[in-house]
Amino acid sequence: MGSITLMHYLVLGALLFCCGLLTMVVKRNAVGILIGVELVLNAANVNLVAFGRYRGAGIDGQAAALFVIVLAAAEAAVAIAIFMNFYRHLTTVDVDRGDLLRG
Amino acid sequence: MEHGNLLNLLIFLPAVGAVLCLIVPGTRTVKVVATATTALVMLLSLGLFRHFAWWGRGDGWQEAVFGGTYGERLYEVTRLDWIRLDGTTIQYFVGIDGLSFPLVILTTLITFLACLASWNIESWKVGRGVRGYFALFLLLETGMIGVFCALDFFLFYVFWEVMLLPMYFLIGVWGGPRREYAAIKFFLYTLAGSVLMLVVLLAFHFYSPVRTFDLIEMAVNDRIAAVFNAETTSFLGWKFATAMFVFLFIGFAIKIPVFPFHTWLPDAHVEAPTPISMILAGILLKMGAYGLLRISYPILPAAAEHFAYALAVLGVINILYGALCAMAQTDFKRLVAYSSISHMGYVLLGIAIMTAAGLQGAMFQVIAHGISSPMCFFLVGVLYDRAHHREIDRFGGLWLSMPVYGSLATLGFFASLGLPGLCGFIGEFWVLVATFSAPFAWARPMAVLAAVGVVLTAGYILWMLQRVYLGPARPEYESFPEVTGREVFILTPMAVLAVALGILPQQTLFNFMNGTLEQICELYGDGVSMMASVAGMCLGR
Amino acid sequence: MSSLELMLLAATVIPLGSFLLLALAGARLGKPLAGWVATAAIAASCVLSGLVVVRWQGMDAAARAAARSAPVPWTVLGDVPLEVGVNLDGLTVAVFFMVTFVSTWIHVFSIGYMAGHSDEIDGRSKFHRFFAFLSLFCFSMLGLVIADSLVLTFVFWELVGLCSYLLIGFYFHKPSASAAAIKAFVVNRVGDMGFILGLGMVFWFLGDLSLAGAARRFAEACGDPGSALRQAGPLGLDMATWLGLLLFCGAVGKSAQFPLHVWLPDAMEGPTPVSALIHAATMVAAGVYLVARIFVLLTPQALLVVAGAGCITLTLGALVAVVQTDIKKVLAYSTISQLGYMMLGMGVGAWIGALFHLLTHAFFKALMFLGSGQVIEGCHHEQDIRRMGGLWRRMPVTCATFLIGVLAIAGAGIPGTSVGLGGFFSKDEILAVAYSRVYGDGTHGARPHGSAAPAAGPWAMTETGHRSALTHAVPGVEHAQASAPLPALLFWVPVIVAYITPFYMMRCWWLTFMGRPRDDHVHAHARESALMVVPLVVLAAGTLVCGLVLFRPLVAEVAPAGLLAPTVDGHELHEVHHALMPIVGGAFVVGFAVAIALYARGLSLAAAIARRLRPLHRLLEHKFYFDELYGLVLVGGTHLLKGLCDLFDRIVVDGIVDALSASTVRLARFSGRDLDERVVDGAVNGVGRTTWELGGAAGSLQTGRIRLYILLAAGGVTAMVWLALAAGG
Amino acid sequence: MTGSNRLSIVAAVLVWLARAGPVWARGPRGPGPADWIGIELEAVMFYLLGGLAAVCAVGCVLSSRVVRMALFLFGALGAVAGLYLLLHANFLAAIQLIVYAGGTLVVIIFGIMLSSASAAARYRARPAEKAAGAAVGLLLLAGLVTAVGRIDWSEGIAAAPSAPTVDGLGRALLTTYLVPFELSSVLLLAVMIGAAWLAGSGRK
Repeated sequence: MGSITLMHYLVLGALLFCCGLLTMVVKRNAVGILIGVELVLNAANVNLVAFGRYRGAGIDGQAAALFVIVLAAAEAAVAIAIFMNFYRHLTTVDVDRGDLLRG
Repeated sequence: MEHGNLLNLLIFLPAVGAVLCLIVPGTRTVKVVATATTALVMLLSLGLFRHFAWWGRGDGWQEAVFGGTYGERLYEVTRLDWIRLDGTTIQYFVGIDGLSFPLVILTTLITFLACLASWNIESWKVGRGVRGYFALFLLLETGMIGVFCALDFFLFYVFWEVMLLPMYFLIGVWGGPRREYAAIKFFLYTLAGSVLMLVVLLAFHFYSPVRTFDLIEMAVNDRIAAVFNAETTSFLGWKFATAMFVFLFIGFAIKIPVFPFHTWLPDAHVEAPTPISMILAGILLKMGAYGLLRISYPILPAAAEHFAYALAVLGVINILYGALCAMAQTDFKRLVAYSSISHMGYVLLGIAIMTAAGLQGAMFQVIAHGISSPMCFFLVGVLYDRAHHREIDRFGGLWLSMPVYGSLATLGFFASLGLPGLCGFIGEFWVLVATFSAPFAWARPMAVLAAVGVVLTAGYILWMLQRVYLGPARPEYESFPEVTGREVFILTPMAVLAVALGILPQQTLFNFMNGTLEQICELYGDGVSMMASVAGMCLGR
Repeated sequence: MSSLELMLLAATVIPLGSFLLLALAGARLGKPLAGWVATAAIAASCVLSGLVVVRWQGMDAAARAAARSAPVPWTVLGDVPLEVGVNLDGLTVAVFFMVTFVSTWIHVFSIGYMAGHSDEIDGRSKFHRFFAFLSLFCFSMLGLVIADSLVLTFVFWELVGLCSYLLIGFYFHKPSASAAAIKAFVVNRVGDMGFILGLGMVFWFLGDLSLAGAARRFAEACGDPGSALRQAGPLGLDMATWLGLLLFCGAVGKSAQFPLHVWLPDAMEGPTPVSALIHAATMVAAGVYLVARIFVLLTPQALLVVAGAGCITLTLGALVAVVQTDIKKVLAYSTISQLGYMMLGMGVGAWIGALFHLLTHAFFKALMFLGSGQVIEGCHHEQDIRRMGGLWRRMPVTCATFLIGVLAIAGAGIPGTSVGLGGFFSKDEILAVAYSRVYGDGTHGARPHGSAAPAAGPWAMTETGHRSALTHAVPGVEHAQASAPLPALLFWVPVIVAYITPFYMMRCWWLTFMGRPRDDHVHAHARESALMVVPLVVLAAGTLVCGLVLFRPLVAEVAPAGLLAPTVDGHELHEVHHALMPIVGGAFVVGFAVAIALYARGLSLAAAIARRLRPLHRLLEHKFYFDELYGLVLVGGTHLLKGLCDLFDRIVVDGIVDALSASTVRLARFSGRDLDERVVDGAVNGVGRTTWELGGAAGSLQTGRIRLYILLAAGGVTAMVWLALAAGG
Repeated sequence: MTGSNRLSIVAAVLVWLARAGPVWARGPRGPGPADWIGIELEAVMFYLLGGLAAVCAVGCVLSSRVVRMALFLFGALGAVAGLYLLLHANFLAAIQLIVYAGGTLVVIIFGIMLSSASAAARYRARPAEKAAGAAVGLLLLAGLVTAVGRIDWSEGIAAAPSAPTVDGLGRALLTTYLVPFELSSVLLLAVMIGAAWLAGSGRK
């Protein structure tokens, strides 16, 4: 166990990111997709804060992360509202059924 | 050149209204907002009269309207630097003169009436949003007023495109069964014209010794004229002026529309909802003629003279071909659409012969058709709202069951037919007489052929009237409700104007625009001197 | 404006007010009242114009000239100002009075007639609509009479046509009525097409569209040998002739001259008072009135054409009238024939005679049409004279007044004296002038017009000016023609027709009123209506006295002076009239006698003759097959053309667009080289189709599934990451 | 629901840590066992928390029931909050827990419960999709890790420790980031209204 460097955090961020992405791709449940998005955002946050810590950006990284959290919360609220609507219209949470926009 | 902000208000107020339409709650509120916006714009546009009418100018009226040379008497001018390119500046340059003033008034009026005509949008059974419709509708008005006010070529082009897109959606989303086909056809035709116009826009800019997009300056600057009209200036192997004129002409011909480029119009009209047809026929078609008179003819007079014959031939073809096609239609709206093609032929013919009388006739026809054709389309729409079909042969005897409607329809269609005392007459008559006396040897046969159109027009309109309004009453239409107050309210201004224009052409129109038209005629230079010599020879002086 | 002009103007505008009132509130006024409003309006006009006539008679030439004021500007055509004003002269005054007077009584008649005829449609009363149209017609007609510029004339000319259209098609629930209305309007439009082109020529060559100005410039231009008007035009006629001929086209349409006469008989589909007012008395005379107004713009060749058209028309009309059995059709064809006489009169230079005939004809033809209306109304819409007969018992007043009309049209009078009815003077005057033009010494052309020639007014041109203009302008052939005798046919054909006219009129009268009733049903119900009898009596009285007493001097004084064709007047009239007496004086007696002999014993004798002359009879019965010919060639041709245009539009124009697009797509798949060529060719829809198809291909990716989108985006990012890594070494 | 218990314990620990501040960051920093221990502890904590986050994230991917996914997410979020503590961002850590665990996650749970009829239903992606997703995800991960690995990150190691960041963050939000801060408040308002309208608009 050497000392922890920025790289560790970045790798962890990448892992979280990929997991979030995969969650979005393989889940047919709308909530699953939302969860994936949250994961992706968290991955980004980890990177932001880590960069702030290790690259002397000081408080900026944290501030950015803070905004991301705020946006994520907002996004979650809207997404759940959309999801409720979706469910009400199609009585399912299967996003594959929501293909009205197909070309 | 008098500065003012009224035009900016007219151009952007509808855009503000469009945004409002998107955010206010309730469909009824949306309608109220849209109607109030168009009404406000119309009332504001009446303020433009103070520059042109004798009561606004007092003693200076004569000079204000008829004096000066082209581009000297501009009103409500706003001139701001917009985009800086190297060597030149694209300007936000708007203003009106006698050429655009009647068209702006026409635009605001017809838009207002069309907006009122949209109030029954729920009954169109298209199942699409009210909000988007009115927002696009107001955006369209911004584009249209902008086109008529813009004096910078680039700005003109921008507004031209701004107008195109809402129209595409209004036809394509709120239209009839074949709306996608019609909308795509409209869009591609017009886009093709736009592309050619863009080529001209760039060519003008790069060939001009003075880097400018200013339409007035391009017309009056001798250095520019010398380069543009020189034999040696060539564009991809063609003579520059010739190539530019042809490109521009195709762009505008699509809009007018001129014979080989006309097939989008019937389709677009048939599929478009009634108010959009009103705007399409009443205003959009006029942009082609306006563009010719604002851009092609002042800037490229020599090429215009070179092509006068071709244009006149196309005009005559339009007149006869449109009339004959109209006669063959069984769809009421298609018939009116083809009659528009026929009537716009007079406009093209009047412009092509390059005389003051011809221009007067053409512009009068533009405005007169801008009043009579929306009226006709609305009359068709009134019928369609009740019968839900437009087959001419399935109607009959409607004057019996709907006497008020029948009377208004008779008035409208006779105005379109060109009955003296109504607006359609002056334009046709002026163009025919002017063509007959034009300084070209081929003008006489053209006039004779065009005069045949007078008979054909009477033929198809009366035949249509007979099949739809006259004849024995049919039981299925017995119960048709008479026109409603709203419909009468929409028809009345057009009916009154149709009569007023026919009886007092000078006071209602010629007083405002003849000055500018004469200035444009002066720009023709060679053409005018030739005409003077021929006329002098004819009169034995 | 002088008070006289104001009075005429007011008299013109009053019916317009009545029209507006009836159009807006007619339904509320109700049945008899709406009619009385219109009648009151036209009666007021009549009173006003009567006052004008009285005052006019009391003025001397200088006062008359002073009463005419300058026109006011209306608008500008090019740089030619168009002005409007009242064309105040004797002709205007006379025709104006005639129109208002006849109209007033026809209005009165209509109230009675339409009471039973306007409610047929659907239970909705169109009574007020009828009178609204009638008022509009009066306005237009009066406007046409007082118009002092060619453009204004044309405006009212068309409005009159519109009213005619509306009134012919009044019973528009009947397909035949609306078809007749269209026919009338379109045929008139054909003539108007020429009229418009004529106006174009006036604008081009003369640069002045007022009647007076055009006449002045015409004289000037003809005086200039280098003038463009003197250039040869198509068909070997010079431009000046073409100018006149094109203007004359309008008159051909409106006055139902050959070859545009086909609309008038069909126009009888309208209510009978309309036939009386519009299609007999006033509107159809407008063509003759126009020719009178543009007389100074007509060259000798043009006048020859006018005379020829008139001659053909009068023959045609009379011949067809002989075999007609519909009482209104007989009258219609007799109208055509009489209009032919007027045109002939104009053509041979009997300017006064023609207008005189116009005025007298208006009275007696209106009278006869109203009489026929009375008969039709009384006999329950029976119009076939073969089913009438013996009606004099039931309708004595109608019978008597109708007879007066018949006598007048036949030109009855006591030869050798000045005792006679309208046609006796007017028709014979036309024949007299024709005679003198054919067999005269040719000096008439140079003869000054005599005492009646006025020095004032727009029509006054110095005699030398005009004559020198012609001699200079028309050297050689034309000058010779101007004074050369006219073809003898132009005299003999009308003379022969003058024998036919009394025949068919007497035939009509006899079959209707005399003999034994041939249809008991019709006869039993026949009755006269009091309201409708009054106008008959008044118009009969007018026919008896007014023609000669009032109108001829009024007209005569404005006759264009120094015409190349002589105008026989005053003293000279009697001379030639007497000379012609052996030829035409007894025509009416002969015609009447033959008709009575033929029809005294009913229809059998005539039927026998008709069987014997079957081909001729059929030819006449089918009106020389004009309708069939026009229907086949013109209407059919237009329909064919229209169909071709439509097919062209659908198949060729749209087809090219669509085909280009289709082939673009096909070739685009096929080969890039072809694609290039086609795109350069530039098919609008081709581009569109290609775009569409590309979009369609891309659209298959557009599954609407959000997960797939995410996967694709992620895949794209992955690819980019690896690309960046590869690029970075 | 063992997962949830475990996670809640971790969360409690983290909250305590956040309140107390990182132990290894207290006091003057100098060479000595404490530093070593601190560094060691940091590494231990990182691997612990990072591993937890990674495990939870992978659990999110693999679990097929949405309720479990939500709990895994909760775990991941908590672990990330711990990482924030490691990174001296204690305020952020608290916010992470409060906003996510207290807000977002509750919202998600509500969403799951409101669509309860089908919440239990398992919609399985097709194997091909899974394979494609896995391929893309792994490739991307590999790419990212390779990219990260290319660079020597050791240079700027461990910037000077700072005081608890709440103060600085607050100042920054009201000075440097004032505009975004205000904008985000507007955004939140709009989202509040919009979400309420969206959620309600389906009911007529």
